[in-house]
Amino acid sequence: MDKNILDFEKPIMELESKIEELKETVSSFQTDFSREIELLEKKLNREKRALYSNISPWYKVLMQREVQRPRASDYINSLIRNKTELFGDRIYGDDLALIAGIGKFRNYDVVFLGQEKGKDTKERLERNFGLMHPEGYRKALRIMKLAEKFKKPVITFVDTQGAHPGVDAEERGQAFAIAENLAEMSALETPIICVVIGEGGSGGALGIGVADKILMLENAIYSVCLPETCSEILWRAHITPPESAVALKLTAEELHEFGIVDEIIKEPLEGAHRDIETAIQRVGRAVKKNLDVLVKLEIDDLVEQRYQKYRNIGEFIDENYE
Amino acid sequence: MDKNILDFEKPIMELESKIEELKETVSSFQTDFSREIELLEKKLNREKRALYSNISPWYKVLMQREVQRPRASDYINSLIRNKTELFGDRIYGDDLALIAGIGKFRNYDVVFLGQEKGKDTKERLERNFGLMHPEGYRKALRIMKLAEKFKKPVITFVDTQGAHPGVDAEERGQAFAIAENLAEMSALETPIICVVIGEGGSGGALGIGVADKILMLENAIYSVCLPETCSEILWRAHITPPESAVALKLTAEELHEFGIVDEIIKEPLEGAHRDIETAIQRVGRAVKKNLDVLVKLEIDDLVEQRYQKYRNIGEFIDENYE
Amino acid sequence: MARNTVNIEGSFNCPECGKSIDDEELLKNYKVCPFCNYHNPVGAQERISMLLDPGTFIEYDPVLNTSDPLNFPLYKERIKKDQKSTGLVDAVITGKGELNGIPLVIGITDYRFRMGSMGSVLGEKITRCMEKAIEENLPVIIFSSSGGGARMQEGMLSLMQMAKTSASSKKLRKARILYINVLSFKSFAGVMASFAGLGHIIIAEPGTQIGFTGERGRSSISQELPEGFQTAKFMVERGMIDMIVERNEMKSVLADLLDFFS
Amino acid sequence: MARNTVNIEGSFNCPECGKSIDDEELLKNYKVCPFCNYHNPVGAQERISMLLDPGTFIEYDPVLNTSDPLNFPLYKERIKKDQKSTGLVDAVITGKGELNGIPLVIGITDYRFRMGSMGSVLGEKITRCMEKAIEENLPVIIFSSSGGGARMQEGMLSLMQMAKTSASSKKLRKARILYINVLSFKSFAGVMASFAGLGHIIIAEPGTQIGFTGERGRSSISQELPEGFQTAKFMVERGMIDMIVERNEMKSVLADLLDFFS
Ligand SMILES: [Zn+2]
Ligand SMILES: [Zn+2]
Repeated sequence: MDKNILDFEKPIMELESKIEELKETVSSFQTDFSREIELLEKKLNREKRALYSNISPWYKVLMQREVQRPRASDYINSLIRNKTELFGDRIYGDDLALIAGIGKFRNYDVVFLGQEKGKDTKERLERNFGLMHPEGYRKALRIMKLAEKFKKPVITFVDTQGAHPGVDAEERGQAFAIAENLAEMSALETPIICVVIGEGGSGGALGIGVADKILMLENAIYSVCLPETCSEILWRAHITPPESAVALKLTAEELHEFGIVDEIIKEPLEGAHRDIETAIQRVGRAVKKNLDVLVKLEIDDLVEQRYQKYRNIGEFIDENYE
Repeated sequence: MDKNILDFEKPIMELESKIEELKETVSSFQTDFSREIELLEKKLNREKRALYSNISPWYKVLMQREVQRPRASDYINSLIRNKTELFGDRIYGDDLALIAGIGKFRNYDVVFLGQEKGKDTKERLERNFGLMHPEGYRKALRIMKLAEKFKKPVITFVDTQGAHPGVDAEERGQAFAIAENLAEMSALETPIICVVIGEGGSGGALGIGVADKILMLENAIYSVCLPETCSEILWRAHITPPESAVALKLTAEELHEFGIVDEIIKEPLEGAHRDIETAIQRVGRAVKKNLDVLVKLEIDDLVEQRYQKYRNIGEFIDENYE
Repeated sequence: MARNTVNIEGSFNCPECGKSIDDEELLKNYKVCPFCNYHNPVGAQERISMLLDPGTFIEYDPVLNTSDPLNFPLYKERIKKDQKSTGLVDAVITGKGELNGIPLVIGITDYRFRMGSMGSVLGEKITRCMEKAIEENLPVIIFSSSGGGARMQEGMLSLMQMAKTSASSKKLRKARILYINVLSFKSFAGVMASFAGLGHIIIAEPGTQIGFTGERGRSSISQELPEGFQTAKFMVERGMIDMIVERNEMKSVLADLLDFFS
Repeated sequence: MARNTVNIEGSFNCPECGKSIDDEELLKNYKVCPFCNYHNPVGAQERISMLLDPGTFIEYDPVLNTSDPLNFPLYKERIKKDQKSTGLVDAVITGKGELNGIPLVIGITDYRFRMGSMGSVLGEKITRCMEKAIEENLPVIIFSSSGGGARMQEGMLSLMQMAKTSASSKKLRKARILYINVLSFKSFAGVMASFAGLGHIIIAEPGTQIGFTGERGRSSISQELPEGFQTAKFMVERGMIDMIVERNEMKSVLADLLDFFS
C-alpha cells in the first residue's frame, strides 16, 4: 500500500500508525487507556475528515495517476452481470483502451463503455494507458448505435488523460472520429449516463462523455487540458502545475457549480482506492437512481433535455440583455 | 488504332481496307466504278452488322480489357456539367479507383460514382486498375448517404474486374464494406441508376451496382467471376476461358433475359470505342429516360420496388408450388 | 484445409493435431478436438441438434431445389452428388425453432454442399426466412460455413443473391429485429460480403477463416501474408468480428444475446 | 509558422518564399502569394469582404463577450490585447449574408484572436447561428482558422462548447440543412474535433494544417512524421477532407455547392 500514499497524507498516516503503536504498547499495562485512546482516535478522525474533504486540486490529479484507483474494469466487473464484451469498429480495428459490451445492471439491460488505463505494466501497454485511437471512438459509436436501435441505456466510465496523440491516430482522423461521437451522442435516442471515475482529460474523455447525466466521483478530475500543459503555455507567468490545477477548476465540486457535473458521488473517507467495494456500490446506487428517472422519459423529451443541458453550458456577457 | 483491333474483326477490317485501296486505285481511271464500289460497300456493311451483332462472349470480355473503351471518366466528363469531385470516406482514406462527386446531368442535380480503370499506365497504377479497396466502398456509401439526405438521384458507372484482392483490403474488411453497401443501397431513399459500361466483375462491381434500373452497354459484360477463374475451377472438365464465357452467361442480352439487366444500350456498329461520342450520348439518353420515370415515384414506392426487383431474381424449383 | 467430418467408422483422426478420437466422444464434445481445440466443421443438421431444443425445429422450404438455370456444365451431376452425400437439397437449411425456450428463425449454410456457396436456392431461402422473421417478429441467427461465395454455376443469378439477401438483412435492421451471424470453419467471398457480414452481432468460432478473397483469388497477387491472416482472431483484432465463442459455449452465449436484445 | 497578416506599411514579405509583395496586390490576390501560392491567414472581417456580396452581411451577437468565468490568470489582459489588435470581441464573427445572391448563415473563426480557440463566447455564437439557420432554413458555412482548440482559460466550460456546437451541428443534419466547413491556415484540437469536422462537405485551402493534436501535444511522443503530415493534401489522401480549393476559386465553388444542395 505504500506507493498508494500521497505526500499530503503522510502526516496523518504517521499519526494513525503512532496511535496504533501506542495501542499495542499500552495493551501490556494493567491501567485502562481506552478512554485516552478513544479521544485520540476521535481527534484523528476529525483531522482525517478535514484533510480528505479538502484535498487540493493538484493532489486530486496525482491521486488519479499515482494511486491504484479502481478502474473502469472494476466498476464493470462488479456492477454488470451476464456481461458480454463486444469488440471492434467493423471498419479498421479493435481498441483495447475502451472496454465495451452489454449486460445486466440491476434490473436493466445496459450497454457499457469504459476507458481502461490498465492495472499492471503489461495491461497498461496493451490498453495504451487508456488513450483511445479513432477506432476506439468508432467502436464506441457502433455499440451505442446498437443500444439506440434496441433501446438500451448506455453507461460510460470516463478515465483517460486524453485521446492518443500519435501519428497513426492523426492519420485515421482522430478529430473527425471524436467530433462524430459528440454529434451522435448529443442526439442518441436512448438514455446515457456518464461516470467520471478518475481522470477526465480533454476531448479524449468527452468522446464518450456526452450524456443525460454526468456523475463524478468526489476526487476525480475533469479538465480541458493537463495542468502541466497549462503551465507550459503560461510559463511566462511562472504558474506551476499545482497552481494550474487550481486555476483550471477541474474538481467535481467546481464542475458541479458550473452546471457541468450533475451529481457528485461521495468517496469513502480516504478515497475510492482505500475502500473499493464501497466506492463501487455508491457508483452503482447513483447510476441506478438516475437511470430510474431517465428511463421514464419519452425519448423525444430525453433527447431535447440533453440538447438543452449542453445548450445552456457557457458563461459570457451579452450586453444586449444586460 | 491497331492495338484496338481484336482477332475476330481482322478479316472484315482487311476487307474494308482493301475496298479503300480499291477506291483509290480506280479513282485514276476514267471509267466510273461507283456502282461497283457501292455494291461492295453495301455488302461490307451487311457483313459488319452480322459480325458485330454476334460477337462471342469471350470477344466481348476481351473488348473490355484489350481495347481503349470509353471509361467512367469519359461518361462523367461528357455528361455531367458543373462537376465537383468529392474525395474520401472520412474514416481511413481516399480511393482513386472510384470517381465520385456531384453535378448537373441534363436538368437534374445528381451524385455520380464511377469505377475508373485509368487510361495510361501511370493512371492505371494510380487508380489500381479500377480495383476498389474498402475505403472506396465506404467513400461511395458516404456520398450516397449525402445524396439520400439531399434527395439527389445517384448514377453509378460499373467497370471493374472485381474488388481489390490484396492483404490490405482484407485487413480493412473488404467483405464487410461491400456487404454494407449492398444493404444500404437496397434501401437508399433516392433513385439509383447503374450503367454497366465495361467489365462488371463479381461482388466488386455489385458494391456500387444495386440500383432501381440497371442499364448495360450492348458489348459490356457482367459476370459472377472471371471466365479464367471459372475454367481453373472446372479444369478437369477441360473447359477453356472462351467456353466459360459462354457458360457463365455474362452478356447484356442474356442478363436482360434473366431479368437482371433492365435495359440494353445499343452501341455504335463497331462498338462504343469506335464512336465514343455516340456511345456517350446514347448512355445519356437512356439514363435520362429512366431518371424521368424514377423521380416521379414516391420514395416509399421506389424503395419497395427496388426491394421487389432483387427479391424476384433467382430461378429454382419449388416443388410445393409446382 | 481439412474438410473431414465424422464418417470413418468408430474413430476419427484430428486434421489439426493428428490424434485419434473416438467418434462418440468427438460428438459429445461438439466435434471439437479435445486435444487441440480444433473445431471440426459441422453439418447443418448436426448444428440444429447441437443448438436447438429437441423437437422444436420446423424446417422452411425443405424441397427448394436448383433448376440449373444456366444449364451449366457438370452442375447437375455435382449437385446430385452433394445431395446424396449430405442428405441436403442445397447448401442451406432454414427454419424456426427454440433455443432455451426462446423462439427464433435459424439458417445454416453447409460447407459440404458445393462449399456452402450461394445460388438461387440458398439466396431465396435466406431471404424467405428473414421475411418470415419480420412477419412473426422473431430474432434471426444465421450460421455460415461457406468457403465458396456466389455459386459460379448459376452465374449472375448467384451474384444477385448477394444483393437480395443483403436487402432482406437491411429489412431486418429497419424492423429492429435482432440479427446474429455465426461464422464457422470458413466464411468467404459472396456469402461473407452479403448476409453473413450484416448481423448486429457477428460471432466466430475459434479458427474460422474469414475474408473476401480466398486462397485462389489471392494467388494472382503475391504478397507476404501477416501471421494468422484471415483467422477469427485476426479479424477480431481488425475490428470486424464482435467476439470468438467456443462451440461448447455457443448455446449459452446465444441465449444471453437473445435474452438481452429481446 | 507564420502568423503574419498584412500590417506592414506598403509591402509584405511572404513568410513562405520570402519575396516582397505590394500590399495592394496581395489583397487583390486574396492574400495569396503570387510567387509561391502561400495562402496567408485571413481575418474574419477580411473573409466576409472577400466572400459575401457587398452590403449583405448582418452580424449576429456582435457584443457577446467573455466574462472570464474562471477568473483565470492573465486572461482578461490577453483578451483586451487581442480585442485591440483585431477589432474583434472574441475569436469568431457570425451572421447572415448573401453569396452570389444566395442567402446563408456564416461563421468565421479568427486565428489572430487567442489562436482562434473556443471559449463560451465562440461556442455560444456558433450554436446560435446554427439555430438561426434552422429557424430560417438557410445553409451554413463555417470557416475555421483555429490553431487553439478548447480555450484553456475557460477550463471545462470551453471543453463543453465542443459538445454544444456538435449538438447544434447534429441538429442541422437532422433538419437536412446544408453545412459546409472551410478549413483555412490551421484547424486543430477542440475546434476540429467538434463543429469544424461535422460538415456535409469539408473543404480546405491549400497548405492548411489539420489535425487533432498540434505540435505541442505531439512533442510528448517522439515519432518520425510522414511527409506532408497534417497538411490539407495529406488529409485528403487520408479520406478526411472532401477537397482542396484555392482561395480565389472559393466563392465560385461555394456558390456551386449552395446551388446544388439547395
Ligand atoms: Zn486435434
Ligand atoms: Zn510566397
